[in-house]
Amino acid sequence: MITLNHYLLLSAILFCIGLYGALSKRNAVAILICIELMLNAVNINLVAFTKFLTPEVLTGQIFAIFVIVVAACEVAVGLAIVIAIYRDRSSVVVENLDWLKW
Amino acid sequence: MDYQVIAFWLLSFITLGSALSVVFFTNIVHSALALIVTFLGIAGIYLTLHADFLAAVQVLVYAGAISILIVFGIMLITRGDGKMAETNLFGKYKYTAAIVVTTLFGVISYFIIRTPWSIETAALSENTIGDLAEILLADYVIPFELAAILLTVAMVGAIVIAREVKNPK
Amino acid sequence: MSFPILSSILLAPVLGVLIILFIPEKEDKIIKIVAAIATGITVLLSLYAFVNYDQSVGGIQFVEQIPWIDELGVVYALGVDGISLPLVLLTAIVIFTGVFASWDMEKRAKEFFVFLLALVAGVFGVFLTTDLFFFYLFFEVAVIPMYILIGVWGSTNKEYAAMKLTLYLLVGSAFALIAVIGVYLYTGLNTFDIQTLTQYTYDVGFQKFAFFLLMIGFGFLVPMWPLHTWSPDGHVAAPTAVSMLHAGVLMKLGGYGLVRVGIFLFPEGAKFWAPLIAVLCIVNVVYGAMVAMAQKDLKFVIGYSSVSHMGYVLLGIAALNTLSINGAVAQMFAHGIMTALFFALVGNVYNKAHTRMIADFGGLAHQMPRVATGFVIAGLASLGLPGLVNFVAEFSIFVGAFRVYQVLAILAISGIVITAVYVLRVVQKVFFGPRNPRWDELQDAKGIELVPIVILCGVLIFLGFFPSFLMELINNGVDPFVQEYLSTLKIGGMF
Amino acid sequence: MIESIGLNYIWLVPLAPLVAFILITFLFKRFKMLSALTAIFSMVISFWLSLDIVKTILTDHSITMNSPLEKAVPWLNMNGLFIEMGALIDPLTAGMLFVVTFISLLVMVYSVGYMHGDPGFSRFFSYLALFVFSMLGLVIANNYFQMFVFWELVGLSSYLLIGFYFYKDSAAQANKKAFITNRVADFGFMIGIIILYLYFGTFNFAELAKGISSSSDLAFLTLAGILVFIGPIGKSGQFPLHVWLPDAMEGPTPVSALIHAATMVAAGVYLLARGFILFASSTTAMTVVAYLGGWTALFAATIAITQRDFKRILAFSTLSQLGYMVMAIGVGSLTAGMFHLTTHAFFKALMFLCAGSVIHALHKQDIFEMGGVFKEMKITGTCMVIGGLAIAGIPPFAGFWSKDEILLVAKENGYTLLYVLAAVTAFLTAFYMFRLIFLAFFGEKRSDYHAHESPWTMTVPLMILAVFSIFGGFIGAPFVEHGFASYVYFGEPHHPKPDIMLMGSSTLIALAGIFLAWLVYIKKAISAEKIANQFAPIYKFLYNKWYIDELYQWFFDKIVLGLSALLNWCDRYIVDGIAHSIAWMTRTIGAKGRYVHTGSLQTYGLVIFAAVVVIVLFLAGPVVGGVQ
Repeated sequence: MITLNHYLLLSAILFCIGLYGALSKRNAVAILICIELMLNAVNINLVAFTKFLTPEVLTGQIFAIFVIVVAACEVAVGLAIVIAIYRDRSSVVVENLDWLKW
Repeated sequence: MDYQVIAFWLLSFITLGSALSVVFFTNIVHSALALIVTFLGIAGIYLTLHADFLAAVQVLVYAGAISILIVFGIMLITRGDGKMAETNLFGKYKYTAAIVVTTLFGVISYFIIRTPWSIETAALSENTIGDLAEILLADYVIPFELAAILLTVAMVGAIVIAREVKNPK
Repeated sequence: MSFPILSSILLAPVLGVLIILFIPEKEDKIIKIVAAIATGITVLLSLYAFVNYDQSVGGIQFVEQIPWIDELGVVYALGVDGISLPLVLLTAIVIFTGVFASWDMEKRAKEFFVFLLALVAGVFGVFLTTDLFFFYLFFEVAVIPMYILIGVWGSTNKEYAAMKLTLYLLVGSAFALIAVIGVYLYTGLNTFDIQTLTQYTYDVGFQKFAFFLLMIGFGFLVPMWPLHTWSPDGHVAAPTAVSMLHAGVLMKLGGYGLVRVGIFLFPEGAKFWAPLIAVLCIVNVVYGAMVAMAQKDLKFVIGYSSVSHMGYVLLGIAALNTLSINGAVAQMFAHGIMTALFFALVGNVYNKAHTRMIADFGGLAHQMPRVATGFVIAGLASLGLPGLVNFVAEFSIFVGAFRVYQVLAILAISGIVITAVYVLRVVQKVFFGPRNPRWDELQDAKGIELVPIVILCGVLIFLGFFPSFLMELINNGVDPFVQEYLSTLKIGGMF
Repeated sequence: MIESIGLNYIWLVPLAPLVAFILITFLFKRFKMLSALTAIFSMVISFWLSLDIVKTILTDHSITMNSPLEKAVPWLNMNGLFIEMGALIDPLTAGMLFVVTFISLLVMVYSVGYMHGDPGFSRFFSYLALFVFSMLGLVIANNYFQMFVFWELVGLSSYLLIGFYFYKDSAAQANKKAFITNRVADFGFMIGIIILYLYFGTFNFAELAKGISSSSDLAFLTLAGILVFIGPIGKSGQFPLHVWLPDAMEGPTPVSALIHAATMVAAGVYLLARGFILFASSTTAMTVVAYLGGWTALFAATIAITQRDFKRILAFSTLSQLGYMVMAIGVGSLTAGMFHLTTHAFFKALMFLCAGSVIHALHKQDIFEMGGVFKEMKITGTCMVIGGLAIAGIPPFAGFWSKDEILLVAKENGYTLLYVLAAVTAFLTAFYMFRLIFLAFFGEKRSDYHAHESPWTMTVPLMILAVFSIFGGFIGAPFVEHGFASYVYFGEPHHPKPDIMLMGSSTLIALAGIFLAWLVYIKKAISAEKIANQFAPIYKFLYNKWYIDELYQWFFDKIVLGLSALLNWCDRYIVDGIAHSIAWMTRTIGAKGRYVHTGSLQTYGLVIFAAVVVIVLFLAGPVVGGVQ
């Protein structure tokens, strides 16, 4: 029997993979991709909660839809920023993008 | 073993495997392709959770639109200098991040397991689209509209940011 | 509800700001006239309130209350009593004369008057409100324009002075804020109304703690030694009108806060800490006066003299009896008028001579007899000459303080000797002596420049001869409280 | 109730000059003669009212020292401080009113001539009016507070008038010095009246007198008495706060006559008389007063014999005479002190006005540059001689009677040392005064000058004062029935028996002084230079006024200014230094701490999530260990 815990652990693993990628990759686009992974992990959580905890109200799914919307926006803007940075610096290696300091 | 169990394990395996590939591939294009697989796997997971509409959305938006967007992005920012295999390397936090993430996972899973969830056994309706539509267009109509505005804003914003600066002065 | 006098006092400068915002920059004459009218209205209204305050009834009058944030119990509450009314009048007079003293302001005149009026609205708010929340809010409103006014329109090291002043005042207000929040949570009455909070009985330990915070917080403002160094620097750097307002009124916020919030809410705490204040204020008086003697810049002399004079206010507060607190409030009023006069005169000289160094001057009474007369009057007020209102205030403080701290009172009285020394030295070096041809070009004050000099001298002399107008009003505000809360307690506990 | 215009309109006495002051300052400044006339007219009013008061007191015996008439209005009423402004009328007040208004009137008339052509003519009269207002307010005061207020105001007028020639550096220095010295004294005076108020709960003289007579706290009364006495030490130029008075001669000469000889400086003596019961209640306080007065008398006289400046000699002589008065009060005779105050006011004002007349004509002040002035200025010279005879104490001139009475009471009350001091002083006084007269008015011209007699506005007051200097003493002479002593007294009227021996000896002493001066400066039997050379250290010591000014100057320059510079340094570098070092610490922490901000997104993310882990573990600690 597949329980809620299974889904939650799946989502946790996926989230951690995404987080690991976001924290360790050098390519800005790769980081964006990994953030998408994390958002998807969250969505799995939400949907699983709907199924197991509140089957009569679909709030979790609604949330997931909004997350998807926001994720779409985020990717669009994020990529735009990455492109702008690339145009300026000819590089998207995040370790070099440290002009925010001091 | 019913089909659900098999489907879950299979889909989990696909999703996590491709997710790991996303992270560990050193070619950014490969990573992007693996990402599509992950998205599709997640869509499958949704189906096991009776979220048919969401699964469809997942396929359309993520596997379809966002992946394409990302691939386009990669195309725009990657130099064609033949070193594609080095476009997606790890940075200096390869090991540190691994430790942090593993600990985090330990913490999360500990709490997941310890939490006594109050499971509702009632079944979801077979077709969620109708129910979703009712909620989305009644209770959540304002957030819904706001989401539309957000999308527009994001689109305009993306165009403004990404547009080539004609005259730097 | 009758005509909202106090709200009108508060809003007149705000209205002035709004009108000035819509006047084009180059119409600076009109801007100044608007500012003068706005502040003139406050003078008239506060005079009206001053005259119509019913002393036989006493207490807080002209009350206006509008609930503001129900959840927190914040009420927009205005009202004046014998303590705040003189200070409201003081503020009105000082700002009104200050506008005239900055009549020749040409650099960004529009912004200058906008900030000046915003500042004064904050100051009025502090004196007018009877709600602790608004008290704090208005206080902060007053600080920020001050920073900009000094930083932009100042002279001599202005950025440093502006920064120093703002940081000191904000640190001070942070202490006060802790106390305010502490009181709110401690009482749990869900109100910031000072009257209500006054009647609450606090635990002695809490009183000591809260009064200590307020003492430090308001001590920054007063300024109490050794928290005083922002004030001479600030005075010196600020443009004339701001110096007037700053030394004349802003420093009084500290004394007022200490009386209205500190002593009224925490009489036991005040008793406990009073000896410390008394000792520090003697340092203020004597040390401030001695340091003033060593200054070479006219404005620094006045700046340190303010430190010295505010020491008397603290002494009055520390002695905790009716007479001494009366004296302290009166001294705040008197010092405000006197120091505003000083700064108006020095500003006048500086505008024309472009120097303030005492050594550069000499025999200025030949070229500027009116300024010299004004300066002598201000100087005499400063050294506490009878016939000027400062004397009555200081004398009350001395008599009141002598009951409690004999030795300290004697030291404080010695301050009047030292004050005489440095004031007369300055007068002699700047205004007396042979004619100095270098300054033959200087024009004496005339026309509109005379307005502040005449008004301020007039107030000093009038109230000096008829102090009962002022003192009996103050007594009316202070005495009932002292009778109820302070008379039965004994000072001390610290030493 | 006695019907008398003077008593009913007593408030007008000080207010008339105040009104004149206001009118001159705000309206008549441009019209010189109008200003002078306004001031003089106001003085005439005050003088006439004062005369009426004196007349009432002389004819109607219901107002005596022990049953004064008091009028007062509340001025300030707070919890813990009740102050009245009022008038206390008794023979003491009346006499003082008469002296002040009379001499003020004469000096004002004189000034019309003396100040003629001065650009500050109107200003001068407005200041004079202000002074007279303050002085009269002081005289009629019925309480210590009012006395203190006007005490300070006369100080202010004195400040303004000494600095009248503010363009002279010396004048600007002198008025500062005068004010500050008086401030030091007022410091003590103020503490004195504050402790009196706190002890007895009133400032009122009559109520205080009641309280003091029933009080037995001798230590307190002594302390209060001495503190209050510090006031007169400053105002009446007693040692060691006498230094301002000689310098005050920088003011115009009529001012010196009015303020720094006849009236204001005598205010200290008046205060001692007014508050006599306080001093009388403590033997210690009285002894201090008496010896300080006696010492000042001698001390100032020793300086006077070496000075060269016409006005300064007179100033030191004023100090010396004030010492007499204070001593008289100290030995217990209010009558003698006030009597001497009155006669001194006449003859000293006379001498100063003579000095003014001479200076006006010669534009010189050094007596060694004069000589033979008598030939050109007969009236002035005669008046000066009359004044000299009066101060030296030659009968029947005014000074003789009053000085004699002081000597008499000193001897009677057993102060032998003081008696000797006073006698020596009398000898010195006669000597230096006639040294002045002989050097300035007689002998040959010692420098080039053109003298001429002064205009009538100046000589008429001189002649009037000369008459008073001759006959003024008879009001208190021992053979006069119902004289001064039967009106102005403390407790019971006391008529000292005339002592012929004493009178004779003091006359002899005075004559000896005059004779010595004649020998040295006219006959030149004894060479002054030779003596000066022989006793060079002493001469220099005296000439430099015992180096007291230098001592004060040193104290001020080195100690006070040094301390102030030191404190200023402390303020800049220690108090501010601490503030700056706090700022420096903050800035340094910030400067070092900013390296934490690498700017790398991933570092931040890593830290955030690591922190999340730590915080969760930290918070979850109890839950993990405990029950679910």
